[in-house]
Amino acid sequence: MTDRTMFDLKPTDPKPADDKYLSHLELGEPDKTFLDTNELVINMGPQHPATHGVLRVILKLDGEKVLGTECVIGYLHRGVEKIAENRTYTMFNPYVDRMDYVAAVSNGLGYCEAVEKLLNIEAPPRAKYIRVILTELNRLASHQLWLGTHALDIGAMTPLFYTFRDREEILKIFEKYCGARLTTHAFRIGGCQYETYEGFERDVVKFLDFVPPKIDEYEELLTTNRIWLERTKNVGVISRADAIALGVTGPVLRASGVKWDLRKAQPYAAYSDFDFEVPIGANGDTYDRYTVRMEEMRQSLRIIRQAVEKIPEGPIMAKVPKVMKPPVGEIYHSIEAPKGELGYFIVSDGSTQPYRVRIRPPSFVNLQALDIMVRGALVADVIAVIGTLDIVLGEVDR
Amino acid sequence: MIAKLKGQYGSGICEANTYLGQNYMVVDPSIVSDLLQILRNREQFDYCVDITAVHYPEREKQFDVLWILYSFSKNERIRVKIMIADGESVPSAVSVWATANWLEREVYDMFGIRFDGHPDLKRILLPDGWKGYPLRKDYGIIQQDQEWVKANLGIESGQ
Amino acid sequence: MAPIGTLHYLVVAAALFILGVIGVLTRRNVVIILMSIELILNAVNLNLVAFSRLWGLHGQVFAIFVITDAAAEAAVGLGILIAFFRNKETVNVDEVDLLKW
Amino acid sequence: MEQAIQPGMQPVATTFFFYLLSGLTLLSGVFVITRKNPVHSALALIFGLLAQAGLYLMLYAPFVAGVQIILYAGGIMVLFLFVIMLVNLERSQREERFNKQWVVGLVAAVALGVLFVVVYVKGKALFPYRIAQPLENSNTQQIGVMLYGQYMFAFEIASLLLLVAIIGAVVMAKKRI
Amino acid sequence: MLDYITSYLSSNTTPGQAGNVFWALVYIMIVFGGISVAVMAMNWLERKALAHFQIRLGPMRVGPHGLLQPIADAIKLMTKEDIIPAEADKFVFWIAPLIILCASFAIYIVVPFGPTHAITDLNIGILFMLGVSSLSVLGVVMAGWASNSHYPLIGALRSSAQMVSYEVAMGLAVVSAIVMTSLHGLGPYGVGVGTSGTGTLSMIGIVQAQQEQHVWFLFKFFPLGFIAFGIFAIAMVAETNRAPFDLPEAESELTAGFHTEYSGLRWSLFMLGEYAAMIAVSSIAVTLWLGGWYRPFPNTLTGDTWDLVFSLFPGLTFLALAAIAFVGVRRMPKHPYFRVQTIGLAGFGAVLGLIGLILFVPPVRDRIQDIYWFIAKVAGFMYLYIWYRATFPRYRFDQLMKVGWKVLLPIGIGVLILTAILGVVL
Repeated sequence: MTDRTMFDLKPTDPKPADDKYLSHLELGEPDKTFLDTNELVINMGPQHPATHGVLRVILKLDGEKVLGTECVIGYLHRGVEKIAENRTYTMFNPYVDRMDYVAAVSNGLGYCEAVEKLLNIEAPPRAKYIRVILTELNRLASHQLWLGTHALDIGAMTPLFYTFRDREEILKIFEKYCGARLTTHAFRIGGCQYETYEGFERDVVKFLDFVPPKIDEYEELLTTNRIWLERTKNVGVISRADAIALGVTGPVLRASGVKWDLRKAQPYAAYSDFDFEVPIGANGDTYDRYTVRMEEMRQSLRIIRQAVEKIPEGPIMAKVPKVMKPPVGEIYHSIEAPKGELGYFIVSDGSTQPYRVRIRPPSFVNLQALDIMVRGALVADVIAVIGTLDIVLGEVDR
Repeated sequence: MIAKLKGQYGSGICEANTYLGQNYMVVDPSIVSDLLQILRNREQFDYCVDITAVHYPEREKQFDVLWILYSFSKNERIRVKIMIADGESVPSAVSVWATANWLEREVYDMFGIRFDGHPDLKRILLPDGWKGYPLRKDYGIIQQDQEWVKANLGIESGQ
Repeated sequence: MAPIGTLHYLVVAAALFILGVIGVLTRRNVVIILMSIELILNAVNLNLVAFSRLWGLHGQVFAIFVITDAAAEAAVGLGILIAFFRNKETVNVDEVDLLKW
Repeated sequence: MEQAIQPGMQPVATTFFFYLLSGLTLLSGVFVITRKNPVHSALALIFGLLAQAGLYLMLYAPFVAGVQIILYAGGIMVLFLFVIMLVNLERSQREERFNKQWVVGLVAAVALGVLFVVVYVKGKALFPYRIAQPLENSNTQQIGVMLYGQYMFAFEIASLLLLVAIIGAVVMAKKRI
Repeated sequence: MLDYITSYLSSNTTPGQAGNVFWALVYIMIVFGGISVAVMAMNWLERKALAHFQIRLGPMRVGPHGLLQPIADAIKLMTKEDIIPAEADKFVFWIAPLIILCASFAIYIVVPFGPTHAITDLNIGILFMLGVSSLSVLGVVMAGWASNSHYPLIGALRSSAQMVSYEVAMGLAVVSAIVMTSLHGLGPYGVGVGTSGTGTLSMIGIVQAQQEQHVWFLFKFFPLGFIAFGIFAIAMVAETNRAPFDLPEAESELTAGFHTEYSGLRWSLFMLGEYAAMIAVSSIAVTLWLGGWYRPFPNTLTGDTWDLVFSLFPGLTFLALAAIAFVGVRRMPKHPYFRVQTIGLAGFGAVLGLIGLILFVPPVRDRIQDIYWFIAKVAGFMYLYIWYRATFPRYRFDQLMKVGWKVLLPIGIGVLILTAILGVVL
């Protein structure tokens, strides 16, 4: 800033950036008088404590009111899709863990299932159950991380530490199972590499008994807290129609009242065997997304409990050729990752390397909704909304 | 549905098939704008899952552009595919699905396929001013825009 | 040094008053003119309080009224300034020479 | 300074404090009218006001001193600083800081000063040298009694004035009415 | 000369009122030095307590249980490079932290730690305190403006607006307490035989009025005093820019608010000012509503036995602290690596115990009692501050203003009017 004033006196571009489809948001004409028209442009990020990574948001402000935003992404772009074209199917498997690194297991599940579909093989039931258990544990871990950082953004410090304490238990199970905590690479094409370790079920059940009171604890801190309610109710509202048009998925979509979950709609792995609810919200505001995710955590626990009880015996690896050469063709397979629909579109040309792998990242698409959600809100709401979208920049940028 | 569409467009729909239980249709680029509109409004494919492209350098029409659509009411997916040559542009779907905005920008970023009618078609993941389209097959895996790297980062090479 | 009497305070007040007058008459920036007016009011206050030492508390009561007035004056003056700045992009008093803009 | 308040106690170093505080007041007054940057002016004015509050304490007017600090230094000057930040300063800093009639202004001011001097010299008898009896401890209470008794009407008028000022300021500064 | 020094000891008043410059200077040094030490201790305690709220350990490395952490921090901050942004207004940038520091320290001039343990007793004490605490707004605004950067400026505007707004509510709450000093109504907990007719603005006078009326103003005209105290307790958190009203420093939004561009020593001055202000406003609350330096039940639990019991508290507190330290010693790892730390902790415990024993000596015991009770009450508020910070999310700016103007202000006016009416009627 060269001049020392709140009001930048330079005339600004009268054309709004892109508000073509903002059906529900009447922004109103910019004011004609002098002090009103000038916008303050603030650069948030890429090094900002609340952008969850290297996201850069350019905010156009009128005082503290947000007139528009523009996201600048790509700081973490590694060309995952290009790498895929130069690796064999098996070799690419660990790379997907690096996208949404807080939900690495889900990424791996999606990729493995997509390649399995392309190869026309199916993982054995026991492998599927292990997959479900680990994926749901990972969903829980992802949601806990989200809750901690989201609450921290809104100013509540303590939930962060509580959620990390409990997430630690999940990571311990991962570590015991496959040796890694974050980028697990838990699954292989055709099933699982490892049989469950001695006492796996016991650990999981112990965790299942351990965590529900902890979730109640988070809720005790936040759900009825007046300040939390004021900060999240009617903030970052996205209507059902806008949510569908913008293609947002996962808890963000469900909070807007669309009862759609790929685990129910197009069950994959072993999800059709389990009984669980799909929580939805009514208003599509930040509070609804919060409650939806909290409920999802409980539903995940329910799924895990059923899976642990019903886990069948048997092999964990299907018959997979040593050298994978899927037939020529295309496949799109998607799963319900913690953040939303995670899709893999794989084109095979019959060789050992995929001809093209397209990853449909939920965070990328959900982040697009940021603009519509924060228009007319205050700067503080931008923080809350970025938190509630639950983005992971590794996945946005790939 | 396919029959109805075929009746409407005739030879515009080149192929409509199912592979591994997934529906797809290959259509002519000229009708795709209309078709997407109809799929969205009449056939209730209200959720555009993804827009992407595939590069086949040896083909005359080098690019496949794909729309992956989903219908909440039918719980059904469909892939719409067109083939275009290098330099041809594709009608933008932003007015049909708002989500197409960034997805089309990414396709442009990675393949250099232009979308007509896109409100703000510029690079999204790579920096503005980058030369080359990385997901084309003729772009090497360790290739990078040396000039850009030198000018903007002040280093010899980013590798 | 002579013991400090009322006259000493009056001299200080007079000097302050003159400083304020100079500020009002010579500066262009409206904000500083308003501040100079505050200086003048303060000079008056000092007088009032100095005299109240001789003749009872009335002076102090009046000083409080003067401070009240100063607050009101500053609020309205700065309000006008904001409105003026919004229309003319200046805070210079000699550029306010139009009755209408 | 605080020693001066208590009755019966001999104030310490009155002369020294008087010259210190009045010197600060005048110096900051000079800074107020000469600084180019209004923020510096405001800062100087704040120091001047605080020094003046000290003078009030020496004059056995603690309540006025308190009001001076709260209202002037804490209230009005914050308002000034706010407004200075809201309006653009860069231009005014580059421009000439005195207006064209500065000679006239200076002459008028000096004439006023001469008038004061003359009045003081001539009317020295009017201001008898007299160490006033320090008022009792209950200065604040007495002011209160006067404000709500003798000056009740003026007090109410003042409150009305403030109300008008609030409304006026809001109307003036509002973007859209 | 010696007479001058000793004469004060016999006069039963504060050095300011006695006009004794020597003792005034001594008191100023004791109080300001004590506050600086208290700020450092508070820094450590906050980090420790917050850590334990959040199932962490907090500082553990520098000294046993991180006891030397504040000192290490202070050294670090002092030796850090002092950066002034190139485009900053150097003079204002330089003076802003000093204004905040002076404003928060000047409040202590009137804080009564005991009937004679205060630097002075202004008869406009509470007015002085309100005025001086409002001066820190100036420092905030100047710091934000002088940094010549977006985030500090927004932070400064926010915080000045916040402090000015909450000052109003705070002032109303204070006024209702002042009104209580002149009224002798019968609260459910009071017996109501105090002075009537003349109130006082002097801090010592206010505490004495509570004693004379046999009631903490917290319980006077129940629930009016309680509400007024609540308003003050909320406003004082906002006034010191602490969670949940820490918008100016909302690190997730504005990085660090008005002191984003500050580093090193200047930054530490801001912190010093902030913590000093926290302690100061807590002292005000204690003075106005919680009976100041008086021990609990000074009028009902009388007699030599009770006096003795209550006068043992300071020593017992220090012995308890020493006991905690010794438990810590026992729980230290037995590895030789920790030997120095263990010995250090034991030494710390021994010092605490020694202080505790000294506090049992009758002359010391009697003199220290007032200060002890005052500090104990203030410490309660400090704990509240930390507790708030661990529990609450942060308000948004417009909500904060709404709370200040639409909730606290009307309630404050209502309480003030009701207090006045009740006082006249009863």
